[in-house]
Amino acid sequence: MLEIKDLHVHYGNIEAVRGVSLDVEPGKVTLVLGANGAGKSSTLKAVAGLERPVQGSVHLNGDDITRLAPHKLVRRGVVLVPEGRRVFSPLTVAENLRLGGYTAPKEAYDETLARVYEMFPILADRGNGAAGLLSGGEQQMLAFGRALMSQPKVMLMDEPSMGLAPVVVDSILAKVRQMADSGIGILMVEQNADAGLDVADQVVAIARGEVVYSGVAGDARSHASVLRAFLGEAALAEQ
Amino acid sequence: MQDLLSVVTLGSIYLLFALGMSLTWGTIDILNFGHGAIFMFSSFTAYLVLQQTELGLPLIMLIGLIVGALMSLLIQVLAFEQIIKRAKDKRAAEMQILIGGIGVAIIPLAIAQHYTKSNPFGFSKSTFKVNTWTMGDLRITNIAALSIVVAVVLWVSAAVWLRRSRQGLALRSIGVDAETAALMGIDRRKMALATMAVAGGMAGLSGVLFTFGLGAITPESGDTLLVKAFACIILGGVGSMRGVAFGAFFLAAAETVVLTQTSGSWVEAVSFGLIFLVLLVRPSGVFGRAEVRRT
Amino acid sequence: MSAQPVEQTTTPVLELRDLAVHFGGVKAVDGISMKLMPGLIYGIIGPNGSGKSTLIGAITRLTRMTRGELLFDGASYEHVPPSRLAQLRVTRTFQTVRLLPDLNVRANIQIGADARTTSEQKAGRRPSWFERLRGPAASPGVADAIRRTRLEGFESYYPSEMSYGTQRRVEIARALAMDPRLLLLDEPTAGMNQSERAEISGLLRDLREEGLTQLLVEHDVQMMLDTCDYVFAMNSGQLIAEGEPDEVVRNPAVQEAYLGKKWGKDA
Amino acid sequence: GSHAPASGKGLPAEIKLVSVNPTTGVVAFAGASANKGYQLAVKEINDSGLLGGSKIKLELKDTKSEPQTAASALTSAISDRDVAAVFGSVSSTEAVAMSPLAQKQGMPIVYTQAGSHGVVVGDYTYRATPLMSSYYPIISKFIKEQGYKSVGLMYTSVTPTLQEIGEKTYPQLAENLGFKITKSIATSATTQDFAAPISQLLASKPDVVAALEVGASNPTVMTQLRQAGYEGKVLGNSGASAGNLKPAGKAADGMVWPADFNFQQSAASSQKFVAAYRAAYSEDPLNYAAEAYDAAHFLARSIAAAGSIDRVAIKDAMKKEAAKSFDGALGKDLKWVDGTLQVPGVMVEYSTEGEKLLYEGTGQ
Amino acid sequence: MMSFYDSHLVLFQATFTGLILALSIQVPLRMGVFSFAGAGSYGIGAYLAAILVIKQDASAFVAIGAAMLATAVIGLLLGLLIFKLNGLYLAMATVAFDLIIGVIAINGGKTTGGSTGLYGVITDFTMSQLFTITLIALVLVALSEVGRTGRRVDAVRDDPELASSMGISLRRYRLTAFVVSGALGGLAGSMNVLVRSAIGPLDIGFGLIVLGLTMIVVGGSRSWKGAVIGAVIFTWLPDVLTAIGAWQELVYGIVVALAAVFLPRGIYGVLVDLNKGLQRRSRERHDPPPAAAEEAAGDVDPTTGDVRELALNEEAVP
Ligand SMILES: Nc1ncnc2c1ncn2[C@@H]1O[C@H](COP(=O)(O)OP(=O)(O)OP(=O)(O)O)[C@@H](O)[C@H]1O
Ligand SMILES: Nc1ncnc2c1ncn2[C@@H]1O[C@H](COP(=O)(O)OP(=O)(O)OP(=O)(O)O)[C@@H](O)[C@H]1O
Ligand SMILES: [Mg+2]
Ligand SMILES: [Mg+2]
Repeated sequence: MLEIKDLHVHYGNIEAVRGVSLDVEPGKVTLVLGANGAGKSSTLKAVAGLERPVQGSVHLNGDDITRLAPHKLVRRGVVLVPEGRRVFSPLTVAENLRLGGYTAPKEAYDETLARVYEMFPILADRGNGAAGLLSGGEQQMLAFGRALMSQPKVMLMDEPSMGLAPVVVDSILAKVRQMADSGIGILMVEQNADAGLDVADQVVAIARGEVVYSGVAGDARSHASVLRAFLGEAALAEQ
Repeated sequence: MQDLLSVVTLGSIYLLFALGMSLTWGTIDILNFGHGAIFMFSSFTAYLVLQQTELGLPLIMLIGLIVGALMSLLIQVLAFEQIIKRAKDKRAAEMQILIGGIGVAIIPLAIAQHYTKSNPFGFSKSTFKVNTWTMGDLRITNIAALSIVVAVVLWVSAAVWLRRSRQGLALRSIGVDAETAALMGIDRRKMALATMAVAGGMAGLSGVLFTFGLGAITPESGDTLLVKAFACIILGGVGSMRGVAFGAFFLAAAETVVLTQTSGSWVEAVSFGLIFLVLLVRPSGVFGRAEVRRT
Repeated sequence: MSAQPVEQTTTPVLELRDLAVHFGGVKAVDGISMKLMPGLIYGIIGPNGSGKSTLIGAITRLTRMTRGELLFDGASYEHVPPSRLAQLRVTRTFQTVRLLPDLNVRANIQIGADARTTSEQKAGRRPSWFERLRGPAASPGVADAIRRTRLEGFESYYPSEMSYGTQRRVEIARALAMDPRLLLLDEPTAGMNQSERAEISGLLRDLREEGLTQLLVEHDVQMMLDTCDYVFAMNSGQLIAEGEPDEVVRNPAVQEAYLGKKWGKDA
Repeated sequence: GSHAPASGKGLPAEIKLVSVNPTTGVVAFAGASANKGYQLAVKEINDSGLLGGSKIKLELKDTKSEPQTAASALTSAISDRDVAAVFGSVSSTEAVAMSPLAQKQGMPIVYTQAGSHGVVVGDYTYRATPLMSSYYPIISKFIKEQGYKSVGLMYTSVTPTLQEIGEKTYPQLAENLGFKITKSIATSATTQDFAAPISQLLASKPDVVAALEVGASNPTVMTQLRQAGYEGKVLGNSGASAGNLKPAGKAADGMVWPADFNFQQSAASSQKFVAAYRAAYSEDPLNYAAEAYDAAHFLARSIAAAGSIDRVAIKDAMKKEAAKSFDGALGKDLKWVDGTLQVPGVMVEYSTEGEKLLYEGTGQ
Repeated sequence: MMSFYDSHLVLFQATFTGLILALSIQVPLRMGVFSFAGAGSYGIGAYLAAILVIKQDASAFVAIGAAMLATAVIGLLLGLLIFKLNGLYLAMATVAFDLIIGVIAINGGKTTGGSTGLYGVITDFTMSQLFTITLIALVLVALSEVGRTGRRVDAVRDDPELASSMGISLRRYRLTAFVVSGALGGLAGSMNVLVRSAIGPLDIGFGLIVLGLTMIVVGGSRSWKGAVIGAVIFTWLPDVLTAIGAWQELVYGIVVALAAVFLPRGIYGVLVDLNKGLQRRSRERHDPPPAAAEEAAGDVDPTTGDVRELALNEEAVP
């Protein structure tokens, strides 16, 4: 279980995250919602070790992992799918996937790879092509597939569905659910709140770096403020 | 024939020197302009040690290797790591590293110049004697043969390791995007240090072999080689192991041909002119891959 | 919503005839023809990798096309360099945010306005060399673009200090500052939430009222339905359907290739 | 204080001279050695009372082997009215940068070594070192004695001096002595490995090899010549002296070259200098020191004759002084021709034990 | 007593010519063109001016003008050949160009004076002329850094593709970079030979590239101010360091390395960052926090202004 307590992230004198606390439980999907600039990505980056939080703590199964270097966190099973894809452009698609599995145990490697290819056949087709030449959505698939390769225990995902066609969003979110069901803890930032809520267990809404709502996913849908803030007026009308 | 042998010998020295530079540049994106100083100073250290005691070839090579690796590590920790930590973006870091390397290189150079008063130094005190083997018309010294073997072995192992091994791949990913590489679980610092050490070791080794082969070098020898190595790597295509070997032997051949067939004072004009022409035809070097870009 | 006025006598703003872009074996765009009439919003949907971004790249001449014809206002321009397109006031946003890291938000947007001044110069008065060097002191277009994309307060921020979604707004603002006649938008709202998208959609519709022709690529079907007058659906580099948005969404081929369960079951 | 005349002749108590020479950088070895010669001479002059009660104060300025620094140091010396004259740099490139300044602004300057054109450009500029091409022909005797009928020639085009020897002096010698140049190869500044040109040279089967390379390249040339199987003598140049050949060890034995000075040369005035030098520094003097020593004495005599530190007066005195011949460290009966000193020269052979004097030139 | 100015005249001169040389590298670099051709142009300019003065008795201005014209044209031709190259590949091609110029100088026989070079280039070129010309060049370069041109140059460097879609002709800008760099290099070289009166192959070697690059990187490569700072530092530093004596080179190296390490964007960059920091601070004091704008975008209930309150109210769904 990943526990984030009173996390603060500052960039110079910009306070991007101001005391965020939330839990990620194995087998559960925690969905983070929030407007542009609310501090979602900053929270995830701080957990993954890419930004140093100025205050607060992160615990993994009771161990303090605050401010641990990113590569050490990966070895403990905490993996981040970063915002904006960040594939290794000049390397081939296959090499990107191999890097995803850099720390993973070798036994399950081939099996995982096969599953990734099954999920995104285009990645198999383009295995020897440079990752940077893929289309935006294909790169997003690669980023997701790459994270799967590491066989994580806790997965942090920053907008995994960005730029993906609706069918693919469905399959990715289904996969997320499936992973959660297999015991992985998932912390997911997702702007496509509507689809995200379908697979989430917990919902946390962040505004201006603070948690403004947190509750069970089912309740969130029936909560007017959340609806209005993150699903738009249309969602209210629909109800 | 004898000329061909000269080309191979000279080319393998260029290769040995350029290999380390190419390794750090092509993988972790560090174009180390202190490489020439490492080369020279390793040899210089061996020379200083030889003033105290007599040593054979293996020990001298070991000294070169260790001093080179240590210097390279030191530069990485004290200069390059700090630059990367502070730089705003990758391109700015590249420039700073370039200049930082040039600055750092002045330090060992000044020390060596101070002690030698810029006179050449060599290993005449070594117990190892350079012999010449004759096969028919061909003559080759044992040290030239050794240089060729060392260069080829190191080159092949570096190339294979980079292409095939897990760490090789990890190393290349660091050069592309160090932060994301860390997110893959790669310890970028350790990998970078290891690479720098290996590259420095190669520079040190080539310094020692080069000094043996020529009888003597001067403190400024490293600088001359630096420009040539830069040319070799660019010519072959940055990041390509085949490329650096091609570049090294191409340059050696061009120089030898010019030096022996025409007036030697045109050597640079012709060899760099050739490089210029090759670049017009292959803008990313002979074996280099074009930058991956799309809209 | 108005249907595609096929037999209209007005010349289309943009016309593509049998456009193709191949990368070695990959046929990213493979024979596409379309006409964009003035003052309408056109949408393109299609699975990932179906060639949407490549199509926009070809239209803006940044991607080399393999064959076909491009016409703007009835004049063909397939040999015009990309930089000259700005003079025709064709502009675009990019799928991945492209802001200049060393310029603040205002200056980044001003880049767009700068392009406009060149096109105005071509049209008429020759400015003094000093004016050309300095550019207009403060373009009204910039303030307007900032207001419309709700970037007030961010003017002096640098791209690295802003969140992803905010950066996307700057991308849109820069395009608006050029005062375009044809605007091509490649997933402008990726990384924004529903209400933010609705807002951008509103902005695009306002622009249409002002007569701006737009070509919009988006994966958010709801937004396409709300925004577009006419939608093209692509798959594997080819058009598989076109028509009014709800019509296209109901097309079985589109549903299978592209739409997920939500839209699929609506049909 | 220092302006008060110490003697009736109008000389100040302290006469300021500046040596603008490289003591760091690539030509530091020559500059440093020259400075030793200047210091030795200044001490002698001050002790001798040549300048009455006045004493020379020598200031050393490092050029770092850079022309610009050299020019800069000279400018500041020129603008210091207390400076009577300057000892110019041993390096040609630096000297060429200094001469126009000295000439234009009227600063008496005496160089050593700097053997290119553009150094002696007018009546303020002198060079107390013969051009190598002027004494190099004493090698003729050696070539004749050894009976060489053909020479394989390798020279660098980097320094004007060696380029001239390679391109003018040797062809001239070949014509005069009737030997053949089997092959003539130019090398460049960045040539570090001489294996290829050497194998070409040897392939042309000359009786003897001539290698005219800059100082630091000499050990490599000797090493690689021996590796290529060449056992004979090598005709070189004085750049090989000053310990440059040491790293080549035994391989360097048998290199011979004409020099303007060798500490074993017989002239009494030379031996007097060598003794003084040994006493001062406990080592044998190099040619740079000898040249500097003669330059300093020449300048001191001129200042004494001028009887003032007025630069124009010194210039005029130098002109008169240069019309006379003198005995100095470089030999006896030395003459100036067009502002450059002429010497008979000596022939030297290197061996691991030390440099051996083969014979001395007789002058023209 | 000698005046400081007189005794350091050479350094003042070197500061100006060094500055122009640095600019000849800075201008293309700022456009993302990694060209060191300025150093080669410096050589061409210097030799050409020297030849004109010695052989044709040309006046200083004619020599400078002719040198600049020639190097600008050569810059254009070189640019036409290689403007498609990128990054360090381009750098290599221009280094090759520079080295070839050096070799030509050595092998030019009488025309270039071989390894001796040319000397006795004496004209009536004065310090105030040198100063004026440098100032004019500097102002022109400075103007290219502000306003529209400045932004466009930034765009060409940071994102060529974006630039061309914003109506900027890459080809034109890059070629201009070559021409301007050539002209500046030629200017620096010709002025240098006029004040120094001599030029040789060793004066135009690889060292020029290193010097120019060090000046702009340590000074700050994005602004002419950086080049000025760099030119002053690296012209005067060696002179200051002579005081140290034997180890001055060592200290020089340490200074360069420290500057590279601790001043990520040059000395000028540090000043800019300080300024940005101040801006940010004042921004936070005076402007409404931008988060407010975002909040509006996030559609917060206008009556309460805060999502949290709504959440606490457990407002029922209508
Ligand atoms: N490197 C940085 N330097 C300065 N400020 C930053 C930096 N990164 C983020 N910020 C600021 O921190 C705040 C939070 O940014 P963050 O990226 O976490 O937002 P977000 O919730 O992920 O938004 P989005 O949905 O747009 O991705 C924003 O106001 C942004 O301007
Ligand atoms: N330069 C290139 N070289 C090789 N293949 C390319 C190149 N550019 C695009 N492709 C391929 O062409 C196809 C179309 O890409 P494009 O980016 O146009 O897709 P898209 O429709 O925009 O997808 P997405 O919705 O994911 O952004 C993809 O399969 C992509 O991998
Ligand atoms: Mg974010
Ligand atoms: Mg796309």
